[in-house]
Amino acid sequence: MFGYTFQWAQAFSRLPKMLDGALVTMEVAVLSMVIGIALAIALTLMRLSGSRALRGIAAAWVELARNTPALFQIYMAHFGVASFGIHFSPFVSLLIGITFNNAGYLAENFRGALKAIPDTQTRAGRSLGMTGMQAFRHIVLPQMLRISFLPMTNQMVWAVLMTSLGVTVGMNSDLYGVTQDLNALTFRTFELFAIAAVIFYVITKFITLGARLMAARLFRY
Amino acid sequence: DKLDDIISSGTLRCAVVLDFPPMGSRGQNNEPVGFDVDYCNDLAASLGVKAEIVETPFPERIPALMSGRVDVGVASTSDTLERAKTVGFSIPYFAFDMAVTANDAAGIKSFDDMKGHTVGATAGTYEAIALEKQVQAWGDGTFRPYQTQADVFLALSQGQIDATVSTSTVAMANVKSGNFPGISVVGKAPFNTDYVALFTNRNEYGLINYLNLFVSQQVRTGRYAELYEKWVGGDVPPLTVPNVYR
Amino acid sequence: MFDTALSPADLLFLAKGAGITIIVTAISVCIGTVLGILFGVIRVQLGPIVSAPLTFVLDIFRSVPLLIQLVLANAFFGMVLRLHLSGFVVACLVLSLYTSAYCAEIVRGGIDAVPRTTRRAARSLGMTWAQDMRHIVLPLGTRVALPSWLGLALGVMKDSALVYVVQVTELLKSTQILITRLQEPLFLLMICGAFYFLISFPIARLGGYLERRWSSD
Amino acid sequence: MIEIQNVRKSFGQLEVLKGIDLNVAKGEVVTVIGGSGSGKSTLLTCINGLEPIDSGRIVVDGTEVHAPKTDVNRLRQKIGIVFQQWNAFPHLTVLDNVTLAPRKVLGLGKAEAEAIGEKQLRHVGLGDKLTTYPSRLSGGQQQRMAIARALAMSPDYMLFDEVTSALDPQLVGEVLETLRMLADEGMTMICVTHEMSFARDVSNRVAYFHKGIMAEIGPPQQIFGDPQHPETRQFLASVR
Amino acid sequence: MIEIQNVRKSFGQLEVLKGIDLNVAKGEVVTVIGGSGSGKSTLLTCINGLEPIDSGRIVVDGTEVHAPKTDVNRLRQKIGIVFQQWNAFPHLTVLDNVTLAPRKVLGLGKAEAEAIGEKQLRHVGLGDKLTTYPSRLSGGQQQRMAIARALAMSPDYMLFDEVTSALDPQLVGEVLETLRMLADEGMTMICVTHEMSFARDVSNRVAYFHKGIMAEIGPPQQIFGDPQHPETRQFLASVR
Ligand SMILES: Nc1ncnc2c1ncn2[C@@H]1O[C@H](COP(=O)(O)OP(=O)(O)OP(=O)(O)O)[C@@H](O)[C@H]1O
Ligand SMILES: Nc1ncnc2c1ncn2[C@@H]1O[C@H](COP(=O)(O)OP(=O)(O)OP(=O)(O)O)[C@@H](O)[C@H]1O
Ligand SMILES: [Mg+2]
Ligand SMILES: [Mg+2]
Repeated sequence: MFGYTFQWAQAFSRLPKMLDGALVTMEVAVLSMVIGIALAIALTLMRLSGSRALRGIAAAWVELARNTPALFQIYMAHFGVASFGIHFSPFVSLLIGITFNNAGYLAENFRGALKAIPDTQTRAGRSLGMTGMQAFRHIVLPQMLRISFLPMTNQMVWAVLMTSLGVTVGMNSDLYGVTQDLNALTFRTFELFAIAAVIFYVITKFITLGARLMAARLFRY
Repeated sequence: DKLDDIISSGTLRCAVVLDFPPMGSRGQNNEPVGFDVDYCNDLAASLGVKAEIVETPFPERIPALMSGRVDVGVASTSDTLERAKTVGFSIPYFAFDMAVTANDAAGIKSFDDMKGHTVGATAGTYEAIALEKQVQAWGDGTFRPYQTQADVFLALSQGQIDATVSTSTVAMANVKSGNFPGISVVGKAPFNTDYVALFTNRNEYGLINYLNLFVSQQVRTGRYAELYEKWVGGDVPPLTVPNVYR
Repeated sequence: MFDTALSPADLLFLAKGAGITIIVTAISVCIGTVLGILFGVIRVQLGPIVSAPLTFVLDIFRSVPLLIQLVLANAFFGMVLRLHLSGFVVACLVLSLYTSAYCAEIVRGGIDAVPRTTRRAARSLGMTWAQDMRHIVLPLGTRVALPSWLGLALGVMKDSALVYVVQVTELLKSTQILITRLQEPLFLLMICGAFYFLISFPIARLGGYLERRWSSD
Repeated sequence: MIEIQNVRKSFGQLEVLKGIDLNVAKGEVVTVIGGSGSGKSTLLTCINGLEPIDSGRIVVDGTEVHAPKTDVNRLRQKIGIVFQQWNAFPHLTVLDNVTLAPRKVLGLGKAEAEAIGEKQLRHVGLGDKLTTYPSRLSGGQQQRMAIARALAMSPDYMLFDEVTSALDPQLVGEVLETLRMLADEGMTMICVTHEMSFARDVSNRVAYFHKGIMAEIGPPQQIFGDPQHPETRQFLASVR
Repeated sequence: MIEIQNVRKSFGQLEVLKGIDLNVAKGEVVTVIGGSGSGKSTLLTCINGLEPIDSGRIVVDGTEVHAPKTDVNRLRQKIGIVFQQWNAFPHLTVLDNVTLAPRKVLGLGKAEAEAIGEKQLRHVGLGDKLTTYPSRLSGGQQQRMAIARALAMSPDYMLFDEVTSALDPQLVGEVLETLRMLADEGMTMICVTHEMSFARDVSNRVAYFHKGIMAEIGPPQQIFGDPQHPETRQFLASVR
């Protein structure tokens, strides 16, 4: 029934290259999560702060990140800001785009998580002589991260999937970029992208599994 | 066969790349224009059918054909052997020389000056594949493939990349357009002439045969030279490869 | 900097792109929701073990980049099956299944949120399974599911930016086309972003509002 | 008439009903007492076909409940059941809670269903709560609403499963009063309860369940005055 | 010494403290009783500066709590407080709950902080729960942990806000025992409580709050034996 001859062997011979690409994909995803979480915490604090300006900046960030496509954000990070003479390499542009997106979504999650932590926790910390910052850092934050753990896992999966958008800003070392380059050489579109899909699937499964193991270790209470 | 199908359906659907001036681009009202567009219209006229231009980015040309979304590719496609394993090519209908275009600020004066710089080209094209190989051979500098020719020149004029290799026609057209201040064509790239061909399904011999004759007729009737003058200008490049048949 | 060559015709061109974005989204969300409800109900009804194959397939749609799904579907229908599908159809097809995979999860959550005992009470009154679903589970589950569903619809709207790979000229692609001609990337991108924001923000706010309202009772 | 013949039922390994035999005649009130986990609730849900059984048979007015060809939805219309947890439909008003099934299952018109619903709600003392939402009702009122909801289907039998045990003590009385009223009106009822005085005063027969077995059944005077089985004695001593 | 001088405090329209005067000397145990909403909790949170006051002053060991230049974090180190709701930090083990503040606020090393923490936990009878998480503790154990946590900062004063009222009756005793022990050791304490026998047995003075006013204060024998105010009499009658 197929009017197409599959040439899997030819596609499989490129597997090592694709696995190298998968490493770059992971690198971008992990970095974007680490920085994204840090930024999201900062955004959360800004949204709680007394300063109108800080609250406004944080709110604008969160709304922009959540209400425009990730592809748009990445494209903007590369071609948009270049209008100001600021140039980022494709890697950095992609990283900025995904991180911006991660931080926005996570900040919204953190806000929800904070609601679930009673005020009395902060009060208890403050009455032991902790500063507001200490109480946040040692008492609120760990609980917030626990409540947000599942959404963070999902975000991590999305970060991995979003790396595929790097090609639009000239990225060709990540898994999608490598696959596309190989496709240009050989035109074995179906086989190559099917292999890439499987690699992506395996990566996301590793992440969810890893997250589960990590949660079991981290959150024993 | 397909040739009959096209004639009886009354429409010829051509895959054309529309961010590849002067071969294909968009006019004032965002309508398709360019050498390839006219070429497709001529082909349709010769078949006595209506032409339909289907915009396809470079990486999507072959899938568009394979998926039956287009009948013929008139899309500046290099006729490599690797690709001929998948699709059927006509004889060349156009030939490109490769030119180096650089951002004036980068101080690049020739192909070899590109060594050590960040350079780019359109992903999936003949020149991109060749240039990436060259950058690897130099062992210095960075290569960036962009999704479209437009993104390459945008990046070049923004200074995100210092130079690009593209077909000389594209380079001239873009520099002349005035859309990209601060870039100029600085020389030729020492790549082989890039012969591009029409393509269709590998097993459609009747149609391929027709395409071959059509290309030949375009040259014989002077239409090829006419279109060349209209869209590119200057010396008309020969479409025959010296010292071999076809 | 905003001294622009953008003409009314170009704005119309962008608006047309936005229209395509909305149409692709609307079709995909409609079909995806119907399928999602179907898949979600099947999963709840059959239990985790029997429905494992379905769960696995749906999981794939959530674990592979949409870009790859689109490229693969395009290659599969076209190159392998040689079906003559337009890019628009492929885009809607893939996005519909993609939506249904997420929607099935939401539906499952909504059904699980209806207490078993309440459903038992309905069945004891002689209601059929379908009547129970229609009159008890649907209204109660919707309160739980609707905010997430709105979020999903918006997500699909944003993800539809990727259908450019199958030659559908939606909003972002239209912007890129104009950038090619006008060479004002920042300005055009800002207009594009504003379009997205205008579509998305009110609906996102509505979702937040519903969530707050319904979670309080 | 409800006829239960040698019914057995297991959940996985656990045998919950180990051969139950019980006939309940028209107009009779049978109270079921017994320790937690003895299978009382399970028996009730088997009677109206919410749970399948492993062997034996249950026949209601000549229809075998678990026969494959039986239309259980039809059958359930004549067997009302009220559970321990108030299972109000939270998205419907009190009146709509009561009229939903008559309209959708019996196919009554809105006006007709509402007339019936109002009558039943008045009957259980909720005539002034028609347009209220269940969340505004007390637990006792919710239970009475659940009873009215079941009655609105004009059932021939009513099954009650510890309808008072999730209630605050001061609300128990009003619900028991409603049950008593139903019994006086001649409704055929099986009541699982921990309220011994209710069992004594209202029922024609009391059945004592112990670990899936109906250890003893008889008139209340006998069961409470002269229990035959040592377990019955022990159980009665513990609840008193 | 804690000196409270004419303290007033409102939440919006509601005046919660209407001019309170109270001195608590070193080593004294003052019990505060009074109806719900009379301002007892508010007073305690004002003393350690968790709430601002509207007028008057509170001076602890010569430092005015609400003066702008006062380092409240410093001050709070010497005023321990334990609330009605167990505020265990759920993500930390019992020992970490207790050592967190010594390490982060006092800057002690891990070993030193743990030595102190262990000592205090042993003191309140939780020496065997060090590596447990609070969710595994009973309410009474959580309250004792909270006390140990406050004690680990070596406070000079301890404030207790109805530390037993959210506990099951059988757990109240163990917590009161701990308070009694602290009082015996000479800790200066203000205890808000509803446990009259504790107030009578342990405290040097008992203060009765009524609607934001300290209606009466005196030795327990006088307050319980011969209350001067009609409200005090009424309140004592109602709680007995
Ligand atoms: N759906 C179920 N799946 C598995 N086990 C069940 C299920 N329903 C009931 N059981 C078990 O069957 C046994 C009998 O339960 P049942 O509810 O009939 O007891 P009961 O006599 O009503 O007790 P109680 O007085 O506590 O309501 C119990 O051990 C219970 O755990
Ligand atoms: N943060 C706050 N905002 C507004 N009102 C408050 C706040 N905290 C307390 N109140 C109000 O102040 C009044 C006194 O409260 P407080 O907690 O001091 O009373 P209490 O004597 O401790 O009562 P209880 O015995 O119930 O604990 C109450 O009416 C209470 O509602
Ligand atoms: Mg039961
Ligand atoms: Mg209080």
